[in-house]
Amino acid sequence: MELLNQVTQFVISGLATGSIYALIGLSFAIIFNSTGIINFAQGEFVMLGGVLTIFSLNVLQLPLAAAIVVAVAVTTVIGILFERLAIRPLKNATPLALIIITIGMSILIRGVVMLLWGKDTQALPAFSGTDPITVAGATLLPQHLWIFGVTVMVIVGCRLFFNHTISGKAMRACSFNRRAANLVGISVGRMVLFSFVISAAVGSLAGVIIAPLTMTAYDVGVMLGLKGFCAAIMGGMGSGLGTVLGGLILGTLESLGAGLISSGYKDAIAFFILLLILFIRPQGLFKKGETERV
Amino acid sequence: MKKLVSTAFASLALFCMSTAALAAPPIKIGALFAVTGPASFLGEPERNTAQMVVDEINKAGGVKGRKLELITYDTGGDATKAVQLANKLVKNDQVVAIIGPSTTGDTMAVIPVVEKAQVPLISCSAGIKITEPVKKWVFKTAQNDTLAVARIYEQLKKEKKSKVAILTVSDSFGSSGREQLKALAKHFGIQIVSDDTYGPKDTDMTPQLTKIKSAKPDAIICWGTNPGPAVIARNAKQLGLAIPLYMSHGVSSKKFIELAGDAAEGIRLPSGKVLVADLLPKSDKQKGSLLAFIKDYQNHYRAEGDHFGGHAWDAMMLLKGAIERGGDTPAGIRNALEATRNFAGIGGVFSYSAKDHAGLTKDAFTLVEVRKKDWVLVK
Amino acid sequence: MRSDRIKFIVFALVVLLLPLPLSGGYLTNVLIFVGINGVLALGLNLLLGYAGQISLGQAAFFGLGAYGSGVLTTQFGFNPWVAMVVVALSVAVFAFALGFPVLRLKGHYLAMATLGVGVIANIAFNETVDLTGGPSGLSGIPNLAIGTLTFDSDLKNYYLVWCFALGMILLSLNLVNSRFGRALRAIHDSEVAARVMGVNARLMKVQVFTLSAVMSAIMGSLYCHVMTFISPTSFGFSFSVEILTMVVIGGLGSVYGSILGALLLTLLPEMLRTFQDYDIIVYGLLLVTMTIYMPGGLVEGIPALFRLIMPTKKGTEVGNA
Amino acid sequence: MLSLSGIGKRFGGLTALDGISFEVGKGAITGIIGPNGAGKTTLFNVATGIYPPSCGAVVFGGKDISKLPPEGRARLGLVRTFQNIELFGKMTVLENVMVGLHTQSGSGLFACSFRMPWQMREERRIRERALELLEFVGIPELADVQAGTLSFGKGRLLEIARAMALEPKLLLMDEPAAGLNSGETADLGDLIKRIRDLGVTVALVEHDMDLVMDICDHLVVLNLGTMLAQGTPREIQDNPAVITAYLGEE
Repeated sequence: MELLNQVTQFVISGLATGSIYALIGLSFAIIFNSTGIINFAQGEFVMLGGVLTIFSLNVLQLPLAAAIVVAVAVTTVIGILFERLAIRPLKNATPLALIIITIGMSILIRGVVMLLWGKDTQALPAFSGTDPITVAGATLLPQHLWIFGVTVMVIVGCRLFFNHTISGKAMRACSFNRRAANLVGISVGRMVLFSFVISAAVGSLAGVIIAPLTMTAYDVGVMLGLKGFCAAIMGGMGSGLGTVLGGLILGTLESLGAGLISSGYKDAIAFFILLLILFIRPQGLFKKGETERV
Repeated sequence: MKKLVSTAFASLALFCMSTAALAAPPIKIGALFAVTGPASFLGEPERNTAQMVVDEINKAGGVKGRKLELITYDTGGDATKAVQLANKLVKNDQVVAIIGPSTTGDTMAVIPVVEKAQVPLISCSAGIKITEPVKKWVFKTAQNDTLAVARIYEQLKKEKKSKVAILTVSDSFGSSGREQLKALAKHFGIQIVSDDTYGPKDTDMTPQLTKIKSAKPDAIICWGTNPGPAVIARNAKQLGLAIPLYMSHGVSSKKFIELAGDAAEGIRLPSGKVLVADLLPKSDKQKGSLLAFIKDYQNHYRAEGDHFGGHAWDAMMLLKGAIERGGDTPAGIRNALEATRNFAGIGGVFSYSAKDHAGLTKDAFTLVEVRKKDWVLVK
Repeated sequence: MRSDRIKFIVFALVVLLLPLPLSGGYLTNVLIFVGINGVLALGLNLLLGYAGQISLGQAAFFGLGAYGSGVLTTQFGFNPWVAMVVVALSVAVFAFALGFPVLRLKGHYLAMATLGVGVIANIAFNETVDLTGGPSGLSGIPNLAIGTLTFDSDLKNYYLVWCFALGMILLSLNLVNSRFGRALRAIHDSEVAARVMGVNARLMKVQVFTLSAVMSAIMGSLYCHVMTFISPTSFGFSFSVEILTMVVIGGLGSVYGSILGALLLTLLPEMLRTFQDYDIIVYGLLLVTMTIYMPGGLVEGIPALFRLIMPTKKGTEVGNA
Repeated sequence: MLSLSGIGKRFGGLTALDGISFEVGKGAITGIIGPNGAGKTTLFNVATGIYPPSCGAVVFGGKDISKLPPEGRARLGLVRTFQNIELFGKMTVLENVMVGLHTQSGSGLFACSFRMPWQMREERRIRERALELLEFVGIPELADVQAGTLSFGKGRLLEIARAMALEPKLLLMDEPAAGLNSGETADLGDLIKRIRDLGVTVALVEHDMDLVMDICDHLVVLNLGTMLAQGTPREIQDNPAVITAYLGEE
């Protein structure tokens, strides 16, 4: 009974952390799908969301809701600048060059934030208090419900956008075949920009809602970005349910690993299982195999 | 061409002589701090403090009429860089002494460099390995983790609590704490019923705490630096843990209370006296130094001087004393440092000797508790 | 062929004479690390620039070499040279076995898997406290020695490291201009066509992966004996990324490019120190602008820059006409 | 030489090949023809091991090679060229042929990096052999040109030289005349005949009927993934099914 209670807590905690990874994973997948870029600066969008909210709240003295809007909006603008200044000038860039560029941008963004707001960790007050909620013998915080809620909202939003709007369909078309998309009159450049906008918005939103739980500082983006990347890979780099499941699995694995096996090795356990998954299913957990055309 | 070179040399020599005539050249002191990177919470206040102390000393006319020049480099908490920069200080800048580095890892990495170059080093990091065994040229100001651990265990013993769970961060600060927690447990009759770690960037520690809960300890001791312990405090509250929670001196600043919020209430930790300087009795030897440090820091940086900045304050002041007594050569400074007795600084009262280059006793720590978002002394 | 040899000899002479004007100063020390980083970048370049396979876990093999040598010499009393050989062989076996499942993956999946290997290795360095000293590091590692000659000064270590580096550069140059190197480049261009030409692509990829791992491990061994202290933070994900950056900035598929990249990225923090706290921003900016304006890396970018600054006579004549 | 029996290949729900069986006779030139989408290239991909067949067996020189990877088949002497020319564009023309000589040499990682004497000898030998092969196809002057800059016609010749480097027993050519002008096509026909005269069996997929009729000894006709007919060019020309399904289109 004791063990069962414990495991429930592990799973619930894992799902909560996992949905954070899922959200970040989604923002990875959105850019990857329309551009083929693995954006190593994705974690910085997440960091910006948190840091900018705290700045708007504490320094600009805005109410919480307005602070969040400001933070997401500013991050989105940074996403646009990012695409215009660092991605667009490259013609025929190799994926590797793009990786290095995004690494450079991530260092740059981190550096600017560090100089502007210092290195201290800061906390955002919880949206709806900190009184724990008991679920099946395990406890959760109200903030976790916000995270679950926003994750579901973003998935539904993405699904509606990509399946039912012209822009969304155009972006999907780009991900299948850029040249063909261009031929039928889709401006690929604009779709790339669009993907950065959406991805920056989703990433920063993730940063905002997790800041009350995990706190934030100029350097939180690296680790969160890495975990989000894992989630996206596990889900086969799709911008849908696969990535979300990938994130939830990663979170749960970590939590179970920490609780039942060894807290020191929990990340190693998660990565080990990830490797096994990749070895058995090289195209990710939730993607059908493809035959290479010659 | 030849003529040009010789004229240049002559004028250079003349220039040197003339400046020497005007004033003695400043005494160069090197500093290595992890101003950026994961240990920047140590490096930044340390650098600020060291610069502040040097400015104050120079304003007051320097040491024996000579100004001090502080050359600070940022190691980023990276051992490779620390070694390169220590070499730079010794070989290019030709400093007479080095203060720092901020972390035990960086310090251990640069020890071979300073030992070989025969330049005294006053480390601002806590690891016990730094001064045990004693190295001829290496001193330190940060209190040994052993002392902090002993302070907590003493209190537990007094309250007749014997079963503890430890939760330490998996970096050099946490692992050093974990080592000492385990090593000293027997001596104090403490039994460690659960031994867990967490990563420095982890965002949720409920799995570890859930596991700890089932081990039913009398107290939980957490060894880490911000933000981990704040997350743990919040997670403990979320899980409704009614077990006393002890933190390390790694979070002994107001920042921790700010981050942990309500969850910080009732948490205890060993701290240097800087946190509770105004609560100290007048008889306390350190009170003067503490108040001076806090006032200066407030004036310079409009921020609260902390415990870590204190390490650099102690290092600079010890160095100043050594230069006054031993002169401006590395060997002279080293010998004078080793002869330092009863220097009341921020971290404690230092008495170095040939057998002890750490110089502190466990009185360096006081146990404090968070009550109503402020610190109170635990009696 | 001959010009390649002359190029190498000139390079080797520069390397061997370079410390003389520096007279054992601090730059000598930095150049030791340029040598180590250069070989690490070279190893990755063989894998990435020639065979076209990415790895984000190079720091793991570097760390295995360092910890292998460090632990064997301090805890088990091995002779450092014996330890180096034992470690290099063990890493070879490990990388070879690991290579088969890992190199079946492609593109970002391969990136992820190698990253995972790196993370797991780093956690292992951290957690096996009894062996490695954990996060507080492993100290007291002896210097290397030949007879009575102990490599305990910067100058001696410079020559030690660069002798290894020059040897590995020479071997790499031989390799890329041989049957093996041609097959690797063929795999990079078109794996299907290479296989149809009878190239066992999978085996060759695993072999070059192993080679790059062994090169990294040997550098790790040297690193630990030069530093005499190691801690896990030196072998993390960020260092893997730094090696990757050296390769790309230097020039993919160029042996000397890797050394140039390592030189630039190792010296850059030194040069940027004048910017003080702003160095991180300048560093990021440089990375971005260099990738945008020098897509072929330094090996192609520097000559292009020269042509831009000093246009050839022909160019001006045409301009006048 | 090469015998296909009951080859089937499906991509998802699409059946690209359905029960193809035929033999490629030793020493002859076999032509495989059929309209677009007949499955000719897919058949080559299955025969050379790029795709595994969904069913059926590939037997080469009396040995079942269905499970062998492409490099293994190449080593046995089953070599191909590609419809779109798959050259190693960043390498020189000579180096491309030298990659083709991969199976004719054996120096490994160790020998190559230490420049062992036997490796140096071998390197010289394959360099000379590669030049001979360039001579054979008639482009020796292009040896040091980067392969990616070649014209389509020259690229085709290089691809053939590279394939010949493997000393094939059977050479499969996927639309060798595609993209060539009539003069180049005529030269290609001669080249293929010269290859046959060296004792190499040739099978080609081709749309250029003049070329096919000129050089092939035997024809196989595919349509919509099934085999329609096979026989001598004359027989095929007279086959009513073929005329309606294929030649009739033109």
